[in-house]
Amino acid sequence: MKVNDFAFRIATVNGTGSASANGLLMQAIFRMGIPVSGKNVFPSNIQGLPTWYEIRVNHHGYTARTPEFDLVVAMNSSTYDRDVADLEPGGWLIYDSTWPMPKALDRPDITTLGIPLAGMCNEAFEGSRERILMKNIAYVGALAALINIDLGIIEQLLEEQFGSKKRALLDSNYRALRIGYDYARSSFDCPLPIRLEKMAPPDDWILIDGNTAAALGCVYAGATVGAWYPITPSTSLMDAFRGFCERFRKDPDTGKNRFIVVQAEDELSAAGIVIGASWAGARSFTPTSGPGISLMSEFIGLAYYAEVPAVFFNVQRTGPSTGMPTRTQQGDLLLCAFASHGDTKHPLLFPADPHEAFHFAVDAFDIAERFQTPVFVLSDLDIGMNDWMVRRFQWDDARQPDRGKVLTGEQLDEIAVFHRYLDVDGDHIAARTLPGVHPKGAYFNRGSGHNKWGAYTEDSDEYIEVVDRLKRKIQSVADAVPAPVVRTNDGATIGIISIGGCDGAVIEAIDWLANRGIPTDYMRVRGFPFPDSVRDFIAAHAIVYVVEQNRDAQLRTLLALETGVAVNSLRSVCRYGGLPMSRKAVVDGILEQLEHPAAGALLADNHGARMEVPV
Amino acid sequence: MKVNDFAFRIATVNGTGSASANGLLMQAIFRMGIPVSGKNVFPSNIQGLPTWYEIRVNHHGYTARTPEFDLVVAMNSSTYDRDVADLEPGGWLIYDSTWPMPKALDRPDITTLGIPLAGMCNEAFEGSRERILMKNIAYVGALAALINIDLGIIEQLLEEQFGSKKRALLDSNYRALRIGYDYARSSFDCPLPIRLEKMAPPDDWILIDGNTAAALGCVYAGATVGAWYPITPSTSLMDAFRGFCERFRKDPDTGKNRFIVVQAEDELSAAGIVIGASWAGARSFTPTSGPGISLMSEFIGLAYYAEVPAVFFNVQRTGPSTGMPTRTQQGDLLLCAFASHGDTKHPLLFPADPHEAFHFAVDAFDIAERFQTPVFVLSDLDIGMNDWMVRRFQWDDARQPDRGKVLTGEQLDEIAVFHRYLDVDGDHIAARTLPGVHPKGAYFNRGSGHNKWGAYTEDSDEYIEVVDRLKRKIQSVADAVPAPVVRTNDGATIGIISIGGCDGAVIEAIDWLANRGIPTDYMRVRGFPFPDSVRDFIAAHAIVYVVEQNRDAQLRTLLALETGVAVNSLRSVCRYGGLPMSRKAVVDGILEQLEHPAAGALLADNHGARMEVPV
Amino acid sequence: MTTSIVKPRVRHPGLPVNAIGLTRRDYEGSMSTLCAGCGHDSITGAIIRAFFELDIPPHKVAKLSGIGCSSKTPTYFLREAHGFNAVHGRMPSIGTGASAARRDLVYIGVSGDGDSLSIGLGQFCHVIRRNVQMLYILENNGVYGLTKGQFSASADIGSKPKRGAPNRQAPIDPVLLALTLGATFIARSFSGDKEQLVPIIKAGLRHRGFAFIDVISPCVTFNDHEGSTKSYSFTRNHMREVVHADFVQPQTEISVSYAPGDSTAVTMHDGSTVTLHKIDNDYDPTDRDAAYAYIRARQNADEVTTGLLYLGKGAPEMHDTENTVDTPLAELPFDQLCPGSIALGQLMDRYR
Amino acid sequence: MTTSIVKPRVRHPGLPVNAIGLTRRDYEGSMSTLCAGCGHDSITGAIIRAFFELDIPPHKVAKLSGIGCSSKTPTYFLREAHGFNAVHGRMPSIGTGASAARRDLVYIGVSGDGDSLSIGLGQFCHVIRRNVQMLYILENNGVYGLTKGQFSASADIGSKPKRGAPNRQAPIDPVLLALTLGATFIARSFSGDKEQLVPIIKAGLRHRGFAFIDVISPCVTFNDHEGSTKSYSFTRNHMREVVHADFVQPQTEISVSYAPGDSTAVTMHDGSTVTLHKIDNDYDPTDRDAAYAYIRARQNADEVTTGLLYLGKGAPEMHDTENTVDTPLAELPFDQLCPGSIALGQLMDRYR
Ligand SMILES: Cc1ncc(C[n+]2csc(CCOP(=O)(O)OP(=O)(O)O)c2C)c(N)n1
Ligand SMILES: Cc1ncc(C[n+]2csc(CCOP(=O)(O)OP(=O)(O)O)c2C)c(N)n1
Ligand code: SF4
Ligand code: SF4
Ligand SMILES: [Mg+2]
Ligand SMILES: [Mg+2]
Repeated sequence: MKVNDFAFRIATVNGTGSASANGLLMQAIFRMGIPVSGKNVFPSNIQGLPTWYEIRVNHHGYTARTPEFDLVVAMNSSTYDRDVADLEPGGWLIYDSTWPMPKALDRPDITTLGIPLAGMCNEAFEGSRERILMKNIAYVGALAALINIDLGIIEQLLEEQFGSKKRALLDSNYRALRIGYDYARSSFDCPLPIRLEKMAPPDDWILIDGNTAAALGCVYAGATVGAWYPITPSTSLMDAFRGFCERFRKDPDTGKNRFIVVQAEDELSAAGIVIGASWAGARSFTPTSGPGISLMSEFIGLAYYAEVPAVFFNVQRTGPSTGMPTRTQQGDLLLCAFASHGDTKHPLLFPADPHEAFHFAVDAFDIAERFQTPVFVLSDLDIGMNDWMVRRFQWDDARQPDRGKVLTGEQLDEIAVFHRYLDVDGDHIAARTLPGVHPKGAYFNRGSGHNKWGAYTEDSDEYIEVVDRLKRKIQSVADAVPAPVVRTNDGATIGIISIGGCDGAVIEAIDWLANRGIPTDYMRVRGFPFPDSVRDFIAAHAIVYVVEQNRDAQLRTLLALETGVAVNSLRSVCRYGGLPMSRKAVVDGILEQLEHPAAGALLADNHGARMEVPV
Repeated sequence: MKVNDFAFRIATVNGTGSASANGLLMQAIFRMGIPVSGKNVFPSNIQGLPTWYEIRVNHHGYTARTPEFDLVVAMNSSTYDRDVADLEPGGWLIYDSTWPMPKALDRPDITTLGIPLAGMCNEAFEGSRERILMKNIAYVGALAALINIDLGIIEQLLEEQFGSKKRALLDSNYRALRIGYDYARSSFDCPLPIRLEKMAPPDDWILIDGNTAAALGCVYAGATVGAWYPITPSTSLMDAFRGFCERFRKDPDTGKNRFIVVQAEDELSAAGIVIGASWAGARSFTPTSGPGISLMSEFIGLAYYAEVPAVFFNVQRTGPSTGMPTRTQQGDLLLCAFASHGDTKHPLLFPADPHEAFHFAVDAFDIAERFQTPVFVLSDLDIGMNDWMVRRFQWDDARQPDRGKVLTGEQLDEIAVFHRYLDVDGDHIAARTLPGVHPKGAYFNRGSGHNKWGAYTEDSDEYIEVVDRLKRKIQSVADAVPAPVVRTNDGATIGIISIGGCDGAVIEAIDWLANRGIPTDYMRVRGFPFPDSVRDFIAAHAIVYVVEQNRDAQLRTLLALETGVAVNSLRSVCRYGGLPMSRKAVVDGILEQLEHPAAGALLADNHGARMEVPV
Repeated sequence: MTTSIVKPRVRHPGLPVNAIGLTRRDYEGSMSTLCAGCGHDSITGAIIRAFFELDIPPHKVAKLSGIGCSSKTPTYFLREAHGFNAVHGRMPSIGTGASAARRDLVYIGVSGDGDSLSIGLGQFCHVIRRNVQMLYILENNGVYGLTKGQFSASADIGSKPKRGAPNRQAPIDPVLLALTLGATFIARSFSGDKEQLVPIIKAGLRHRGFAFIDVISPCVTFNDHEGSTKSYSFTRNHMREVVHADFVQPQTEISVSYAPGDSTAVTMHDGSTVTLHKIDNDYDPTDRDAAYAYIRARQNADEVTTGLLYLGKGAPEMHDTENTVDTPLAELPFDQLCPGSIALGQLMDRYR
Repeated sequence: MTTSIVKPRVRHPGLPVNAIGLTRRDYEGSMSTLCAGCGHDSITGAIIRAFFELDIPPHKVAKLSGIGCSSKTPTYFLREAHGFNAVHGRMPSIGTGASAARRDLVYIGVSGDGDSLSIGLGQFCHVIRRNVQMLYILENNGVYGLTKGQFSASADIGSKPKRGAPNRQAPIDPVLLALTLGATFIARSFSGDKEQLVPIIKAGLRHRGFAFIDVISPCVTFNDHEGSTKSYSFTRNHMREVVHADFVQPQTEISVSYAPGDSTAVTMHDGSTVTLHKIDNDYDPTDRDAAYAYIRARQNADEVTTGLLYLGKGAPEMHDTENTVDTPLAELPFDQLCPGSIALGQLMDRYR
């Protein structure tokens, strides 16, 4: 029996309303206090193509994606084959038995449960639209019975969603829920051996996606100017920002906005708007994805060389070019680190989940303004668009934004003359001024050659003097980015370095390996340029694996360049098919390269959604 | 006495016609059979700012730029100070003595020669325009007397330039030449100890700039579609291409063009035009510089992933952003190697001079079409815009273009069905088809996810299968790019790796060091990805220096990533002030890091334009 | 999974064939993956019919598009034609390059209002200016469909989104833009009016130089609601056809005939004829400035003027301007391109 | 060497001072590095005079430009104003962002025909559509000056280059474009006519919303020769002023007065007045479509229509559309921006 430790997948057609039904399932399980994760695997299309929703529950809190499932709800005939294939031996398959069971679905080693969802809903409801929608709620009801989800909680959630305003809709939902629930109860012996049981209510946990979290971070950082051009999977970040601002940023007296969101005509323009606004003194940002960063490259170089703060959220998607816009990857590390022509280098932040997405968003503005340079928050589709169970965000009311060196009118009054690029304090950072403040503050911001006085130059020495300072300045950011997180295991000689959304899968892999006698240490880097502790971690381990989600081991490349170790001395585990990293992938990647007597046996044993931890 | 071994600089104001006078000097010396180089150091401006022209002669053929000069012609009062400063002790300074000599010019350890150029020309000529122009020819005449340039050759060149059509102009030039010449002869004892003496006529040498050479390469490669957006220092490449095509690409019967040059509205469009034309089967290219590549980034990723050939000439200039557009640098190596978001990698070619610019231009098209991928020819302002003395270009009439795998109508007739991305031959390269040829050849070219059949996909395995092949394909280019050039010295334990336009300075440095008991081996890489011989060279040397013209040691980075050696195990010599590399810079950079008893003494001795080689 | 579902290609003996022996089916592509009812699918249908009726060999056509729901449609027609799905907003440059290389093909570009009027506006204007030989269809729904319904630059002032405030920014009207930039074939139509659309597409394919058709194409999922000015109902109620085009193949007799004064017959460069039948007699589809003024006036009266709105004297297309040879550049033999060693030798002498 | 030569700032007691006690000198910048005789320098002079006469504190101004000879000019005026030299063609987005952050400043953008009509065309059109509060001056010489004289998109058909074939592509006329895109302040002038230019610049600086001035500004080095349609002589001979603008400060009495019918006085949002004196009585500078038709007609007669060509009712500028607070966003105190810990706690409850 598997209690609170299994995974299931729901296969539907996109644009049929299954998304909200699946969200309902997720949230209900979450309210039961059970650690849960949901991965939405959807097409780059609006209606009619296959889409999947994968839910994993694990009482220990291991909620990384698993590639195998104990139960599948197969609502989409066009994907029957692969849906059946991904089912674990002994698993359960639920299909719509309104029609006779198709050959594709029969597999000897699984249990197939037919539920006439369409049939029952066609009887119970009027109109094709409602019938289609309610079919989704009906399978939610069936699942409630089969895996023992608290029906009361689901009804409570529907109540909260539709409230009294949409009474009729609420009733339909209740009925559909019951239809599925009752049919399952009466036809199968519920609950199945894979089932849920309430756990302690998780008061300090929330369920939220990374784009919403990052948007909230922008609000708390005091960002007032948002510019963007829509692109999957970053779009919901700006939607959320606008939403929060409507709530928190209205002038109580006039009802006017204390923010502005400009939908630019393209990404080049969005970058220009952010740079223009930051230059003028507002905290400004743009959410985008890979193609957007490519288009912003020229402007990024300007911000780097003219030293204008700017915050870019790159919610990464799969592949070069248009690639697979609705799949996840960590493929823009190199691009963002060295974006634009000439010698450049940019600070990067790597959140691992929505919780960090919130906090790093806030940090990004401080770093960008303190160091007067573009900063990239590298999120991805998995973090940005999927709901994650994370701790509540905290805010310290004492926290003030670090605006960096910005001379006030008073300060300008006192100094004899202002020079934009003069390193007065010897910390590689020159003070800047804002337009409209003081006649003495005036300078000409330019991407063409300039000397430390801020004047145009074509002189070698004057040019070198400025770019050498820039190099030192960016290097000094290493101590300002979030420090790496380290987890050690006694007797570990193997080190693992990873990044961002791989975290859950790596932690699970580490524990899995530890339980089997292979202890490893783990460092998750959270910012670039890397602090010295990264070099030390590498030096301290005989074998170091770098786990990441791209083809060319881009994190490994950055590690080798920054720490000076030979790139080949770091072993690489890369997964880049567009789906979130799994424990299986990490363990496979490690064992395949490991000289260890048990490696082979363990490899064979590494599968399944379960994750027992010996007590 | 220095015969055929010295350097001099002419300081003028831009837009006053000095450029042609300086070119005249260069060409005259070249015709005397003396190895010579000229570096034009001009402002990003059209008229009125300081500009310099530096000429170096060396009978051994060492013609890299030198930072110090034996003689200076100071025609621009606004730069008197630095012009005097850069003069070697014991050197000669020529100034316009129409006005009393300014304080700025007097320096005890040099000889100052005043020539009333303006005065004499105002007397001899009418109208300010002609007077200004002739002043330049007058100093050419004076120099002819002072350093012993063959007057006949100069007159011959003027004759060739103006011919009989512009008789009047020719006469003025003759007269101006004489004015300067006679004045110098009568006032100083000519020639000076630094002087020229005819050498054997260099029949197989020519004087040409790299942009012209690359343009000619495009013509010989059979390129028919050129698209561009003007940008310094690449502009003259397309001007030259058009010029050659007017000459070689006219249909004799109709007078119509066998080429098309599209002046695009920007670089994004230029890239699109090149990709569209290449996709349709024409050899197509675009010349640009750093900012252009940044803007083309998104399109480059499309060409990489959809496997469309495309040739990009990046005539590099100084700095991130607009930087110093009229200065040289090798700062776009990383950008071009990994341009665009996601996992990408692109072949690069590194010509060292106009001769290679011609041949590599031709090779670039073969590589782009054979491997169906974007290829970058990384030239720079120094190679592209300055006149270089190089061997005549050769063409083998047996050479046919390598169009790669392009299925003909006949081939398509025979095969059952065509799949765009199927690796039939196992060489990682799939055959392509051209539009308009055959119904069976049709496929949909896209930057979105596609499988080996050429169909749209969002499936992990199908996606991975294609990008894994791409990775192998680009790696296999290593054996197709021009092989590195190696020069060895007996007993050398030090290796030097360099690139492109650094060549002359490095060779001179190597000989200079060898003459002083420090033998070194030298490898010049000419293409990326690097062949194995590069790794071997590094492995074979206890100490390896990497000499390049950018701040962040970008070549060293690529070497470390490709060969797997630790980046810090390679010593770096970087110069990035925007002026061409000099022997002095290379030697300084090496000695400063060299553990060698004589290092200090040699460092002190390393200056001057001269380069004696003990016989 | 591969989402471009390939249709089985079965020859139905019953189906009518055109002059080159192909059936309408032969002009289809893979199954559409757009939303049921999307205007774009109707336009695809019109395109298929136009090519079929013009007897154009599919493989002599190049289909181009950018990114967006609209830009997906080239996969849904002309299975046997090469297609190029460019990056977002950059299809015009791909078309320019392809046409530069192979002037012998028939080029059709399909784009959306976001693709052409936002990120791609610069390229759209310049491909008009360059007068590249192609038919350019803008499937205009006032929103970014593929990114789920944000307003595009063609959204009208006051048009309501599904949620949130009405648009307050002035729309960019591609027809007025094309008139201002000197295009010589400019039309506006509606995805819901095949009778109007098909002949215009045929005429556009036969036009010498750049031909532009702005087709109002409602987005049923994000912009077909009450209050939207790009919905089916709004367009039906506010569109006003001023000229109806009839397209007649070279061979065929001009059958249709109207009362003189009401109609003008224009002969295209391939000998075919477009008969412009005026529904509003005040309208002169051959006078650029009059057309502009008329359209603006109707706009101020909340009307959407449709039809083949302007047909001008053929300005030189790109290859005329550039004086290129008639043979497609991509087909010139190498020996006509490479000057050879002797010429090189002579050239080298000039650099001494 | 530093090539922006700083002029010595000496107060000449004799020099006239304006209402805020500054002399004309205080509105100058560093010495120009443009070619002697370049039209752009005259425009710089006109800008200096306009700001001086409007008594605008230089440090309350933001100067923006792209890349090009024209785009260098902001260094030559208003030494005490912040300047932003953007990348090529992208000044409009910088202006949009700056204005979004600080609506209290006076924005002046200077660009060239290459910067605005080639690489920057998309941004140019969209800053008009967004109606960002700024004065945008396009210094139009028909060529790319800084890259040595290639034709730009504003080159007229038949205009001859110094070498090579005449241009054959239709020009992009920024004035017609602005009219089509809904700009509310549109003018054309000539660098050689300060009397016309200065009042237009003043009016533009006082206009609410986006103000556009296309200034023909000959490039003496690459496009001032016989046969060029952007030369001094051609412009002088073919320009035709249709409306002359007089600008009057709020305080001052409207001194000038014309025979009724010939002139209209328009009050700007700051209370100042622009008197539009019609030189051609048929011209109505307040009727967008009439203006368009008139300009086109004159164009067909080879004439360049100049003056304050269109002055429309103020459409909502970006901040009106977006309903932003009056205080510049960049000046809002943090406590008005950060909701704080309690609000966060309440918000977190909604994600359970
Ligand atoms: C560089 C880039 N930016 C953004 C996107 C995301 N994107 C895809 S389609 C689209 C807009 C499509 O709108 P439209 O052209 O009107 O086509 P429709 O879907 O409405 O038919 C956007 C913004 C992208 N693919 N590439
Ligand atoms: C991305 C980019 N491409 C090209 C250039 C080169 N460039 C500099 S100025 C210019 C054109 C300037 O023309 P215009 O805007 O008309 O200004 P003008 O010099 O004529 O006043 C070009 C193409 C550049 N600086 N950046
Ligand atoms: S979203 Fe709109 S535009 Fe896209 S397919 Fe659906 S209906 Fe058509
Ligand atoms: S090149 Fe032309 S535009 Fe540039 S400064 Fe000289 S005259 Fe002016
Ligand atoms: Mg659209
Ligand atoms: Mg210009």
